[in-house]
Amino acid sequence: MTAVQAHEGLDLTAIRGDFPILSRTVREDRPLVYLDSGATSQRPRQVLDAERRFLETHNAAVHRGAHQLAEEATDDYEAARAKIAVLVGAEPEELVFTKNATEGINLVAYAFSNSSIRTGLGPETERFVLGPGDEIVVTELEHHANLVPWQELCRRTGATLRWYSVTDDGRIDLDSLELTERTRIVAFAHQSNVTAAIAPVAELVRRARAVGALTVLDACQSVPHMPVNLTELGVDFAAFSGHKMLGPSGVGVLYGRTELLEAMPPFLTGGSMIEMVRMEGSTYAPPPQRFEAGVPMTSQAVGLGAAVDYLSAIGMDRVFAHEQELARVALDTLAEVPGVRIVGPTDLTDRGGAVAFVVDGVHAHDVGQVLDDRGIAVRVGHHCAWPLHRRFGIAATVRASFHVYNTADEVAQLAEGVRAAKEFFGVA
Amino acid sequence: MTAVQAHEGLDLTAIRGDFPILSRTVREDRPLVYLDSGATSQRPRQVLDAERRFLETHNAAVHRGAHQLAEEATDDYEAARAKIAVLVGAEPEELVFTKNATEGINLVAYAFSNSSIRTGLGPETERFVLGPGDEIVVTELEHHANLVPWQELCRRTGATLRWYSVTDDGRIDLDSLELTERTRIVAFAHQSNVTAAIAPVAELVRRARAVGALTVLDACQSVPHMPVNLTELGVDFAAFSGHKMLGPSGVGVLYGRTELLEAMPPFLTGGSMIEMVRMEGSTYAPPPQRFEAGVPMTSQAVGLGAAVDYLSAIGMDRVFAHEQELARVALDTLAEVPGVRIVGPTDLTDRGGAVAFVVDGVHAHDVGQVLDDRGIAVRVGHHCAWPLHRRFGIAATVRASFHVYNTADEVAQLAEGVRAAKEFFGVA
Amino acid sequence: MKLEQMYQEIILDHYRQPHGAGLREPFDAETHHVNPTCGDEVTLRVKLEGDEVKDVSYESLGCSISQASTSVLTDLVVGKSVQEAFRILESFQEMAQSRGKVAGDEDVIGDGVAFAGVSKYPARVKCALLGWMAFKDAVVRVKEEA
Amino acid sequence: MKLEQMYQEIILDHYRQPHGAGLREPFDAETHHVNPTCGDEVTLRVKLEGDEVKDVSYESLGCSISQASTSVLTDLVVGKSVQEAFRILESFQEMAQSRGKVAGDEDVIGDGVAFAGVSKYPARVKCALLGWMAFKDAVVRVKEEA
Ligand SMILES: Cc1ncc(COP(=O)(O)O)c(C=O)c1O
Ligand SMILES: Cc1ncc(COP(=O)(O)O)c(C=O)c1O
Repeated sequence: MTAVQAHEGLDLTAIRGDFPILSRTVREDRPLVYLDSGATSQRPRQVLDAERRFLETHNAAVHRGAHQLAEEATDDYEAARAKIAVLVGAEPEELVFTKNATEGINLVAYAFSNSSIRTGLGPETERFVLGPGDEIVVTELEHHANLVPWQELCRRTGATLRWYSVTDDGRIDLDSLELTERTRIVAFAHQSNVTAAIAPVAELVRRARAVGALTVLDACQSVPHMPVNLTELGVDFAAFSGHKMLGPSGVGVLYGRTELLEAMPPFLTGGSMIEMVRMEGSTYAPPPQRFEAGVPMTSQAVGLGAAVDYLSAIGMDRVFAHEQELARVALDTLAEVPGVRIVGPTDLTDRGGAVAFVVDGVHAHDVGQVLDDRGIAVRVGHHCAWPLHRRFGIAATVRASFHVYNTADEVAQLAEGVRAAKEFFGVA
Repeated sequence: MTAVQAHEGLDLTAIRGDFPILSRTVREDRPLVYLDSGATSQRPRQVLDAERRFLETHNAAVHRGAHQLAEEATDDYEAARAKIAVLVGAEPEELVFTKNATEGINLVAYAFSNSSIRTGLGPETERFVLGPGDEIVVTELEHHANLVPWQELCRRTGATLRWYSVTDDGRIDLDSLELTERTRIVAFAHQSNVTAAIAPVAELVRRARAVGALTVLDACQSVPHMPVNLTELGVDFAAFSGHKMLGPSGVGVLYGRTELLEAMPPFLTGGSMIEMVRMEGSTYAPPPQRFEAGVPMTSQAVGLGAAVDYLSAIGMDRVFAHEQELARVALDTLAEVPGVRIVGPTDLTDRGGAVAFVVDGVHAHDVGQVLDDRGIAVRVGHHCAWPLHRRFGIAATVRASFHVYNTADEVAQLAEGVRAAKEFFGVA
Repeated sequence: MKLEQMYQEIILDHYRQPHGAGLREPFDAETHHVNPTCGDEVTLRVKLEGDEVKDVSYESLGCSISQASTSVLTDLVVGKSVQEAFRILESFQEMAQSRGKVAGDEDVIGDGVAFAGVSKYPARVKCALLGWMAFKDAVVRVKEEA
Repeated sequence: MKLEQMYQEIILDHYRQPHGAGLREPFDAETHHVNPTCGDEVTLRVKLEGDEVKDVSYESLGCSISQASTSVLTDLVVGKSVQEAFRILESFQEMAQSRGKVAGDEDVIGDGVAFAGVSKYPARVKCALLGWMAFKDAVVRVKEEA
């Protein structure tokens, strides 16, 4: 499969050869330098092939049919779940396939609001009831996907949203908030998609448990980039997306501890999630099926399984080391450009591989345009973390983010591009 | 692209050549006879290629990035929406991409329950408020996807579920229910996934409008199989899935009249659906973006666009004619097998191409097993329409369902297989 | 042709002439299980006497596999201790879920070994287990109530 | 290199020295528009006198394109009738959304033609229109209140 070197570094020639898109050019013959994997990653041939093979030989509706194709498709779909479970240190039945991480977080939020309307529900759902006086805690650095669903949950239940604020180097400020006995949920990003700061998960879980709150981990920027064992972390829920981890779009995963998933009422309802349906009312299947209504993203789950194989063959510890090295190059080279300010930690302690920055006198959009003109794809804007940007008094940053296929040389081009942008806009 | 014959029939050799899976064998060298397209259809090379081409050249996060790939990906994604809009006679902005039809129907149901909790909502959402005394009307032949979400909506709001019952030949019995001034929603399948009866949409819409109720059309079994113009039908909402129309899994479409989508509060919340986010609260983008939270099923939308191209090149009227012809063959040949009873209309008037039946003395599961042993893939069970089966006093039926790639010869094998099943189980 | 491997004669015999069918009094617990994919149902009653399974009676709506396996169940567990019955159940379940890998021990599960072929068809495993799970559930309920 | 096509000298001039910047009194309506993808914002005030656009004043936080285009806006619409201003707006918008297909009529949109290159970059079109949409919205509000 993936060729990796015997010793430390990755065999980037072999890896890059697996990603067809990386050999294209943009903007009149510039080789593509793709530094936007934090938004979405690219896919290796192995993932594309696995999906195609599935579609050309086994495709059928899963968990429904009794013919051979249906058996094979169901086996492949469940095998993918099992592979992902191994990657994140969970049991397969603790993983629900969703369309993306956003759906996963919303699923948890709706479990609470659906439970808060008591008609027709069993006592096992009582632990999810929220009302005025209850508190949901997030942080100021959250992606909108781990903020807006909680705002809306508060609207629907009367609970209050509170948040940890952010330190000057872009970390969660643990001193900024005390949880209370009324804190019911603590939701936070494992790694910020802007500052790349890695959260002190153990401490946050400890505090949440001390007051009996449930934890929701936004693992969108951790599972794709570092070894993660959800059981060891001790969180109650976690969500991540396939498209950020070399897998297909249209598939994500929600992790929930079995005991919780078993107690939760359904979210999306329809086929395949039922136990018994009458016109007068229905009962529901056990998890994870209870939360997978309708024909699911079958080939996409299979593709995600192949992405897990690909990453595992490299080793998540080596993926992390590689990205930290790229972050180091980015931080070092950008440090030499006057007027560049990093938003986030400038050393590598508890830090992943995305680097966000502003350039004095040149707006992020304009920096991005100059980089794009040189073939370098970065993201500019608030990266769906608007409150974090407000916290730093800025509208937009430039963010470079990486994956296994990026080289130190590509990253070094970033600083050159920033210099060119400054020159172009006459900011010496 | 697709080769079709100059005159009436489809060029099945050319069409079948487009579907790689159809040339495989099952159960020790039996050629695959795939008669389960009602559950999920197979995909032509053109769709697989379109998706792969997108992933190998343009893949990026849509509606977020400012670099060239992001522009191209956004263009492809929106071009797919525009193609689908042409197919179903709608405006692009009236179409929301969902993961499947089930999500689409749930989205509408949650728009009502979210509106029914009034805190923090504008007056435009008032038309979606439901409470005790209000009625939601469905039919007894609905797929669980168009039944359970309404049961749950009733649970959440206190509204009452009522339903049209079903005639002996498997059609909606229009005389079985009178709508009232309290009827707020009328939800029904365009074509039953079991009986294949086509609903009298115009009459149902007329009655709903007369009492001021909104209509929700489950178009899962119509859009893939016949010409459908949603604007002409006059329904308020409609939902269908990509995987049943030669497109990818993991993508579906919700249609909603602009005026309604504009007034609806969000369902899933997170990135890309916001206008402005502060810790204290957020405002939302106009539709369809408001309902597409998170990174969407990008390549799948592109694949669905290619499926629309494929179907349009054949012509939906010819697709329908072909499937009706296959239904005729199935009905004629099964009629000659003693003890076979069709569940659904036995003539072709207002009827699509699925044929469900029971065999006296042999359980559907056992019939299916014998068919599977001969390479014929059908679906057995209640096909997610359990109340319909109860209505006929049966637990399970055998269902054969078709698409453009099926031949009359394949369909004729069905009756032979049923004879073999009767013989095997000693039911002469 | 694999069909005969799956539908062994013993299965067809039990299917045509199910043992112990019908719902009988007296009973200690009644359960109702369904197979959500195909709608098959079984209503099953258990009568214990001390630790002995005194009677298992049932009414079922289902395919040959589910009917025959419930019939085999009654043959195997009636007259046995609860402990012994559960040992048989575990053995049968292990075989049924083994994807054809476990042949089943005839000394323990008797006619149950005929279902080894079924275990190769994952969609039918639930059929084979329908009555057994209803039985397990019923016994658990009796014990819980005691 | 396409960069110079997009960032024409005129644009950079307006960006470095925006015309009409700052929020002024008196005004009839104030609007606040944001670009949801990048967080850019503009607060814009309109003062009408009869049917004449008497003043447009604004405060904006944004990239060179959005700043320059708002600056060009004030040059073009202040002193014009509302009808004329809207005709200019439509013409500018048509060009901006044309994906490089409409060059823009210099007689109508003056310095606005410099933004023809921007129209080839769909992600930047919203930047070019930010101030214009805020202006449109503000005028509509004045009219509605009247
Ligand atoms: C009539 C009907 N409605 C709804 C659905 C649900 O579609 P999906 O499972 O793709 O959401 C189906 C197919 O399963 C169907 O046939
Ligand atoms: C930290 C974080 N959380 C949540 C998300 C949302 O993921 P998705 O859009 O795939 O649902 C993202 C990425 O967009 C992210 O970076």
